[in-house]
Formats: sequence, structure tokens, C-alpha cells
Amino acid sequence: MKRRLERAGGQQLGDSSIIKTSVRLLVPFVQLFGLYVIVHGHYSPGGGFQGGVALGASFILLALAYDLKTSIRHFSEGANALLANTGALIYTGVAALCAVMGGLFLDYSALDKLIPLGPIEWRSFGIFLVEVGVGLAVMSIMVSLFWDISSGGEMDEGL
Amino acid sequence: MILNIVSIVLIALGLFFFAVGTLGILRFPDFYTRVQAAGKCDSLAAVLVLIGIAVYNLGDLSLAAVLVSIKILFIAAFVFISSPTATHAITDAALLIGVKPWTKEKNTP
Amino acid sequence: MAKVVTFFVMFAFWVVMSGMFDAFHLSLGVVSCLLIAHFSHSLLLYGDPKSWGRGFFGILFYLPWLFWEILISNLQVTYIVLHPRMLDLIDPQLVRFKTSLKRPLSKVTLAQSITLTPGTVTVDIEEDELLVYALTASGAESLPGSAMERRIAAALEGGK
Amino acid sequence: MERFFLAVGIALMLLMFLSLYRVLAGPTILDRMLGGNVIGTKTTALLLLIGLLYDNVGMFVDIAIAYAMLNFIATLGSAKYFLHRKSIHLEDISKG
Repeated sequence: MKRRLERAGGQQLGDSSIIKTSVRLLVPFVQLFGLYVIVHGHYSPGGGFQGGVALGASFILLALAYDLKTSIRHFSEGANALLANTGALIYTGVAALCAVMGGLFLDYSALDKLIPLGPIEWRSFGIFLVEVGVGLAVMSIMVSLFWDISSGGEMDEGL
Repeated sequence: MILNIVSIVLIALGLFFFAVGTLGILRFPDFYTRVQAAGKCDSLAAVLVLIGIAVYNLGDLSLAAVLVSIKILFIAAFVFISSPTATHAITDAALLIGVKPWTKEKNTP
Repeated sequence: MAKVVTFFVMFAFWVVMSGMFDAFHLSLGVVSCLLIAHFSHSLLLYGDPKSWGRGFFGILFYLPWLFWEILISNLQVTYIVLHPRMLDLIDPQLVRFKTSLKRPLSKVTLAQSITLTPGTVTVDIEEDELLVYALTASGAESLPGSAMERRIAAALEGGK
Repeated sequence: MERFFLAVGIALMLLMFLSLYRVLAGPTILDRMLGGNVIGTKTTALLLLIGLLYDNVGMFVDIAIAYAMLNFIATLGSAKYFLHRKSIHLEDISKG
């Protein structure tokens, strides 16, 4: 009981090995589910945003079960910023490329002039590209929001 | 036909345990005893209902239906792992915050 | 080794999830599984490779028994919940007892099984001591050295 | 068979309303979380039943997985949050 009270002083739920083991078993499946939702965005409910939220949630789960440092070790701040910008770049890049190739903004069929696949295929493939971009950006923004809010911007202990 | 009967039995049993769990969290005297009713009856009930739905879904035997049934079993497995973890997290938090447990001696005159 | 096993587990999961077998989606699946195998291989599997297979199959054989046990004790809780004078039947108490299990995974399995069995909740694990909140006195007495612990020992630690 | 699923769905809805009493009445914040968790578990089953009624289970399975996952994360997160902010007075919230 004494050690329990000491733990209560430190206010750490993350010490519990039950939560740690369960979460470490679940996290890879949650990540794969997030990727699945992003990739199958045009056949099933979901898409870039929802898949990005699921991916971000997996890192939030890691941060909740262990602590902020572990989650940062698995997914560093640099990679986070890089992915956020890459996602935004893919989205605007594809959209602007459409405009440059002579179509409207986000008019994917214009990309047919670049690599001839046929306008219909390009519409499907363009949506896929844009959703990957949105998913990456949403994931990084979710994770960095959680990091910032839970630690007051200091990135030390976290919630 | 047999599949339908099996799934009806499973879903009805699950519904019964859902009802027991809900009645439990309404009737029990304190937080810790409510956790007993809520966490357990609910996870068993959810697993039973999910397996019932998966069995019913096998009615037309195609590849897609089988895959969907396996997915439903994944949800059941997820509930089986996550529900006790959540219960444990809440109970641990309650004990550390200092919610007083209800005991027999204190409440019987 | 861990990466390869993670990749195949994840790819099986992907095929079931996706349900589409054209080259485009399968190749996307391979890419996704490679990403996860690279980033999260240390999460799913750890320890020595020999124990993974036995852990998986041990748990697979342990589950039906656990399910039956959960059903039985659920009926007991059902009886308590539906009893008109419920407060006479319950006698909540905190119990702590030592377990003989060694591996962390089997300790956690024991804790989760105790939590899943109605009437008892594992509150904490410290080293080899479990702190359990039991709903009835009989539930608390039956905990140390129960059949559950022996079965987990046989499933996950056997032969050591 | 459709009628049976509809009846089960309606029964689940009624049980969710009963659980809502625990969310509203407290008395501690943890009781409310427990009520929310219970409602979430029922919702997972209800989503699949709705899928069966609409004859489109494959679509609703994904939503149900996401819902079960978010329910778990929400419970874990709020448990940790209220552990961290112990200064929240447990009884005050219900008394207003």
C-alpha cells in the first residue's frame, strides 16, 4: 500500500504494467487500421481525415499508456514536422499541378497530359494522392496538438 | 436456418447481459461495485452480440461475407482486450484519487 | 526477426481488412505493413523469438476455458444484481495475494482474466503481488492459487 | 429476422437511456465516465445491428471498429486526466 501512495504522490497512471502491455499489443493494429482507412477512402466511409485521426490516436494511446517521452522516441518531433509539411505539400502540390497543367484547381483529369493514364483513372488516383496528403497532415497536427496541450508546451512529462 | 437460430440465441443472451449490466450500474451502492457490473457484464454481452451478428452474416457464404465476419470477430477481440484495461484504469484512478469504498460494516447499523 | 514476424501478422490483418485483391491495393498493403513493421516492431513482439509462438497458441487454447468461466461467474453476478435484497449478498473487500507467475505477459494475462471474471477487479500489479477488489467474500477467498493461475502457467510458462 | 434486429436495436437504445441516468446523476466524476464507457460499448453493437438492417455490414464494421477504439482511448485519457488533476473536488460537481 505504501508504494501505491507514493505513486499517488507522483500522479502516474502510466506505471501500470497492465495498461502498458495491452496498449503495446493494440497500437500496431490501430496504426494499420488508420492506414487502411486512408487508402480505402474512396470505397468505404472515411478517407484522409478519419484515417489521419486513427493514426494520430495510436501515438496518443502510446503517450497515455507510457509517457510523452516514449511517444516522442517512437515518433520524433522532427519527423512530425516533416510529415505535417509533406502532407500539406502533397495536397497543394497535386492541386496546383492540376491548375498548371491547364485544368481547374483540384481538377485531376488535367494531369492526364503529364502521364497519360486516362482522365477517369487520374480522377481516382488523384483523390487517392490528395487523401494521403490530408491523412499525413492530420496525423501530425493531432499528435503535436496533444503533445503541446498535455504538457503545457514543454514536451516533458505530459498528462 | 440453423445459423439464424444460433445467432438469435446469442444476440438474445447478449441483450440479457446488457440489461443486467445496466441494472447493475443503476442499483449498486458505490463506484467500485458498479464497475463490477458495468465492465464485465457489458464486455461479455458485447462479445456475444458481435459473435451472433458474425454468425448471421455467414448466411450467404461468399468471400466478402466471410471477411466481414472475421472483421466482426476482430472487434470482439478488441473489446476483450480493451474493456478490462479501461476498467482497470478507472478503478486504479478512483483508488488513487481517494473515492471511499462502500463496506458492509460501516453501512449496517 | 521481430520485423519479419510483425510484417506477416500485419499483412494477414491487412488482407482480411481490405478484402480487395487487385495489385494496386495489395501493393499499398505491402507498403503500409513495411512502414508499421519498421516503426512498431518493438511494440507487438518482444523477448526471445521462441516464446512468441507458444504464447500465441497457449492463449488460443486458454481462451475457451476462460470464456466458459466468464459465463459462469456472470450468472452469479446476475443473481446478485437481480436479488431484491442485494446489499445483504455483497461484501466488498480489497485483497492482495502473491502470484507464482514469472513472465510479465502471463502476469498481465492473469490480471486481465481476473478483471474479465465478474466479481473481481485487478486494481494493481506490484512485482508479484496483485491487488484485487472482490465483490463477495467467497470470490476473494478463491483467488490465491486458483485454477486460472495454474492454467495460465501451463499455457504460457510450461516447460520452464 | 429484420424485425428481430429492429427490436434488439430499440431495446439497446432504451438501455442506453437508462445508462444515461448514471452519467447525469453522478455522484462522482468517475461514475459519469463509467456510464459513458458503457454507452460506448452498446453503441458498437448497435452500429453493427444498424448495418444489418441497412444490408450493408461491410461499411458499418469500419465505423464500429473506429468507435470501439475511440471509446477505449477516451476512457483511458479521461482516467489519466482526472488522476492528474486531483484538485477537482469529487462531490462538488454533482451538488452544483
